[in-house]
Amino acid sequence: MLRFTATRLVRAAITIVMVVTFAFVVLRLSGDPAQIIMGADAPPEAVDAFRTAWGLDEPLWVQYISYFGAIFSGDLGRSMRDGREAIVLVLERIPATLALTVPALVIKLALGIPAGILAALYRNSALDRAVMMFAVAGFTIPSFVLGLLLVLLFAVQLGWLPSGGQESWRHAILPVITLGIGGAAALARFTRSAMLEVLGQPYIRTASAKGVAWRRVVANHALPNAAIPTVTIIGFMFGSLIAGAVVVESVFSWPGVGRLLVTAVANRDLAVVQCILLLVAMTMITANLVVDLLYGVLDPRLRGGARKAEA
Amino acid sequence: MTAPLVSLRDLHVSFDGQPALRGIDLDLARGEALGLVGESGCGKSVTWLAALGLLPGKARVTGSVKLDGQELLGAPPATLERVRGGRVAMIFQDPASSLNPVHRVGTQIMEALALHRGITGAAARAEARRLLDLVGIPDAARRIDAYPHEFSGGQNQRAMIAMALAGDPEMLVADEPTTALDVTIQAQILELLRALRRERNMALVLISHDLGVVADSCERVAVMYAGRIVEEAPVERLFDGPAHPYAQGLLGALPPLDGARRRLSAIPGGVPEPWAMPKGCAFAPRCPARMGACEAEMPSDVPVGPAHRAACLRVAPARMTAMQHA
Amino acid sequence: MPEAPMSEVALGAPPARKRELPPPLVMFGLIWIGLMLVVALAADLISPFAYTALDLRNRLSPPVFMGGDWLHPLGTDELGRDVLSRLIYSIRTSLIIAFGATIVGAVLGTTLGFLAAHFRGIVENAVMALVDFSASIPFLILALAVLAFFGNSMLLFVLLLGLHAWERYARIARGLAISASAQGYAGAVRQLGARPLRVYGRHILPNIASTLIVSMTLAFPEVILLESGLSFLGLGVQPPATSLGNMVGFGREYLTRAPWILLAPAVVIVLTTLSVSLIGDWLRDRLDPTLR
Amino acid sequence: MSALLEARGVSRSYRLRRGILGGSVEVRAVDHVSLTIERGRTLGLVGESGCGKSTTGRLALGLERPDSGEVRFDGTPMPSPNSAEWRRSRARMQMVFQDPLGALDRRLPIGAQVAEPLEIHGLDNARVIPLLESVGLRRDHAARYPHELSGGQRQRAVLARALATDPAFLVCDEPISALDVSIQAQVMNLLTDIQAERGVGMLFISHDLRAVRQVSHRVAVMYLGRIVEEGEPDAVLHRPAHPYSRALVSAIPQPRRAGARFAPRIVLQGDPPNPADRPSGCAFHPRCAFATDICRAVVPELAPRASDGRTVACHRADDDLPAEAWTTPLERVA
Repeated sequence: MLRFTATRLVRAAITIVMVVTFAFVVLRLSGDPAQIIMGADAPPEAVDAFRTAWGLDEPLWVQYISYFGAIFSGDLGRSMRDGREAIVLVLERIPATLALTVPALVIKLALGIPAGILAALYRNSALDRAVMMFAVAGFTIPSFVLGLLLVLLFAVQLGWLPSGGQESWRHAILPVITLGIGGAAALARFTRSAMLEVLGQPYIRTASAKGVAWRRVVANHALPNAAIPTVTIIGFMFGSLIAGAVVVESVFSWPGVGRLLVTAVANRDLAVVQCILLLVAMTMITANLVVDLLYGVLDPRLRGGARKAEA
Repeated sequence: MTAPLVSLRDLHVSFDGQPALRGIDLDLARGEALGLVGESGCGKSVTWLAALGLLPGKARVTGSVKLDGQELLGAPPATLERVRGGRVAMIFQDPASSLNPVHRVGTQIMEALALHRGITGAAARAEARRLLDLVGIPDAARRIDAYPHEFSGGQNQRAMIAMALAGDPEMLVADEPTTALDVTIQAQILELLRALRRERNMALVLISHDLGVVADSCERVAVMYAGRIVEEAPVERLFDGPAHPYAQGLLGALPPLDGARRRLSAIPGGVPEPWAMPKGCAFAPRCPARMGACEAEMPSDVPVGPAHRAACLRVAPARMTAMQHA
Repeated sequence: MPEAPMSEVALGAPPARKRELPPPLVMFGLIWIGLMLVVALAADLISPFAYTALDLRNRLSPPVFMGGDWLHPLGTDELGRDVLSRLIYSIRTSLIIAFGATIVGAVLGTTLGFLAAHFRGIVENAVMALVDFSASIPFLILALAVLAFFGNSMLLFVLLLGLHAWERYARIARGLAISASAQGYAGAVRQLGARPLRVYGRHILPNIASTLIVSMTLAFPEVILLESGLSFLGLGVQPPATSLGNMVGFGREYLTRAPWILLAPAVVIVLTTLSVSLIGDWLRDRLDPTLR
Repeated sequence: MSALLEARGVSRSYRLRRGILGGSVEVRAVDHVSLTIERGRTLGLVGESGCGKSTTGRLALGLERPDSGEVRFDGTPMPSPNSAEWRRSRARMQMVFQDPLGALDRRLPIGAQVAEPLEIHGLDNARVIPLLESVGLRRDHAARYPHELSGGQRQRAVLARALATDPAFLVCDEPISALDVSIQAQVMNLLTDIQAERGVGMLFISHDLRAVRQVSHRVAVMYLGRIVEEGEPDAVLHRPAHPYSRALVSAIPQPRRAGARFAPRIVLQGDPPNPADRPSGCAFHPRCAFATDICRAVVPELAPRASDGRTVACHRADDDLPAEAWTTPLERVA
């Protein structure tokens, strides 16, 4: 288990380095960072001063090293819009985003997993077809269309709920539903196929052959195995808690990280974009790491360390 | 003759309208070892999966399967669950994937103990350990907590056997139990099955494509071809005087271990596909002794000698006269 | 010398899979996609107006089924531009981008996958590290970052969307090529003395083509959704060019007064992605049951 | 005249990595193997899974390079894999695989695949039909696809492709183990026919001693990467010299006829050890009933033994070893 954990940690670290390198390369490729960060109409002396101050006149590898240093000390630059620290700007927005994504995640899990399991168990039944239709619809209707349709129905036509903004919990209902439905559909589809795969395995037949009742075969033999691949997609959903609502936040004018990102991209506010990119990547890498470790718990084959039987 | 432990009558199975079994009649006495031989797709595994109700839902099964006089086909699930693992246990070809990878080997054995013998807790653990020890797992006390992937192929098959023994069954169906294993490991497993059977007076059905394996461990053999039993005989009789041309062909195709090397008498062609089943004898197209009548109707079983029957139009009369002279 | 003549019972073909029509939903999908392709190809011919043409007297006029007239069957937008004409050109733009990006992704991924499979070692590790990297950032965020750093152009946009799902093709191509070389037909051909180009071009590629095509049909709707999502956010296709997501994004301002501006492209997006996924699922079941 | 194929002291190791951090373990797949294959003759190579017999086959064919030792084909050293010279040399040596369906391209008709080696080596591809007929396929099979043929027919097609360039050497890696019994006999007969007709030298790799006896002129037994015994098939089968060969022969399942007395069956204890963790001295010693201190310490060399000149790698080759010394799990069960 120790070696397994260590291997996963190293892999995560390598990916983090790659993400940071990516940000560095893209930032350098996209033009003169001093010019970009200072703005196009900054006086040349100021740009030069900035360059010296930030070490941009040093050789590239020195810059690369110091870039790492800066990032790991939390210095992610300042927003060119209002000059505040990018990291602070981003952190401020996180609670608002979580207020949408966490309840949505609950909906996804509570709806998607049981639906997928039941569809697999009652394969080709009316229930299965209904779940699959729901899954296909959830996949093919983009969130902005779904969101706008919900607005049209519940806000414009019926007038039950507000169409946007963040004043009360009622404002969160439509965006949470929009996010939850799509994810639940994807999860249902995935759970169903994982379950079908497991139900076709020889050990399921073995369990039946030793007289285990079907309900118990499902609960005790099929579900623990089907959980293993399903954890991946759930992990991805956790990893998307911060950045999974970009489009929906825009649809509902919800002041979260996603909307900040969209505005920053539109304004080419690079420090903010870079900050969000790194933050999201870290979250996702952490989630992947947790998934990997969970694999180790769920799947004894991955724990390693155990030796093959000796003669 | 006492009533058989299991008797199959006119067992038919089809998948999506294509026949897999085309009328199987077979009896098994208590404590008897029966070998079921045939090439892939002949229905030898399907027979027993069907008998225990383990085929997927799309399979259509008709006929009769009686265990001690009790009909199993169409029996309620609760009845079948008591029979499976309790009276009839089954082990499979690929031991590594037949054990659940996320549960410890001991736990999987204890599950069967709880179901069929009502033993739980520490007693179950002790019994599981005893069973693992019995099937020859070294250091059973420690290995009881191992996972299947920590066992070798041979050890996994031993664990499967221990699990099968947990319900103290009257009969064990072993479906190609050694096919995935190496020769020396195969010898170990066959030896173990033989010893266990002797000790417990347990009936054994050994399904195999390998005549040698069956000959080695069984008293009686049934040879299957294209969903039917074409010949059934005591082992020595089959090896000394196979009646059906297919059985003759199979024996002739087996390279000898001693004596002069001879050209093998290979059976030409291949097994007919389920969708292109000949109208008459399924073996007729490959048969060196076929005649017109073979292609017209399906031959029925003809007694060839004591406990020896074959489904062939050609050989029956000749063998019978030979018998009378003998 | 050989054995007695081979069996006269020819194996024959398996019961000829009845040449049945695809199920009705898939038929619908095929017809819809066919229609979309015709519309995209013949946009210049069938479009009643130029998509930028203003008709200031008929601003926000409703479509016929909401009381409008036949001059603008699907109504007009806030500048009096004909929604039908804009829809037709949007379909063209969105399809070009989606096709272009899907092909870019498939070619890139397959090539990298083959390189990894052929050279193994460092090349393979590098490719797999890139795959890991792709999996660690949600693609939408990555795309947004790139657009922020590099600005936007049509070519960049297509290439960028092409990066979506490249790792899927890379994984498939690498995995199948390795297994074909280790035990299977590719290894057999290699030891006949064939050069790599022959092994990959004549044997491996045709063999994995169906798997790749299925993956492409499954990725295609995702690309459409990404394109329309980014355009909806105003970060994809830039005016005066128009795309489906773009129309939804601009139409959103008139959600209460003129919902038709938004509904027409939304319906097209949903039906198109739906059709391609139905076709993709169907193809997968028929061609390659190994994919999930 | 030199032998057709000669391998001298060939070894091949793989590095097995244990994760990114874990060190790598060296697995000796083939350890100091020497073998000779004469023109028109067959050497049978027997052993259990993981004993290195397939790797030996790949080394003999030049598909892999040995870490040490040398393989000579027709007196000249084997060119290094994937070089132009290596590709040219493929015309003279070919391989037959275990799984014929996997070895054929399912998207090309049989005829095109049999023609492929001819195209690669710039030969006349009018030979395709006679080739098919020479392996017992019909002319019209050329237009069929692999999935339209039966298992036996597919293996015939693989053989036709292998024979297309008229090679002098054929490696058959478990060519019958995936086939049904009745088909196995067809393929074995075909192999002997081909050899009689074309004088091909063969390396026949199998775990099945019966099959090896049927087709081979000599047989070598492998255990954990080393050849432990070599000789005439009947000599090895009827009077195996190495304890492992004895166990292997004894494990062949066969009818126990009333009257006939067979030597008591030897049932080996335990599993073959992991190649990554090979025992010291003679690799077989943990499972051997006759192991002594020297067996645990010193690797026995393959050499002719004093009594009858049989080639065997065992410290106790010249001792009289009673079969009763083997214990079986039976005694533990009883």
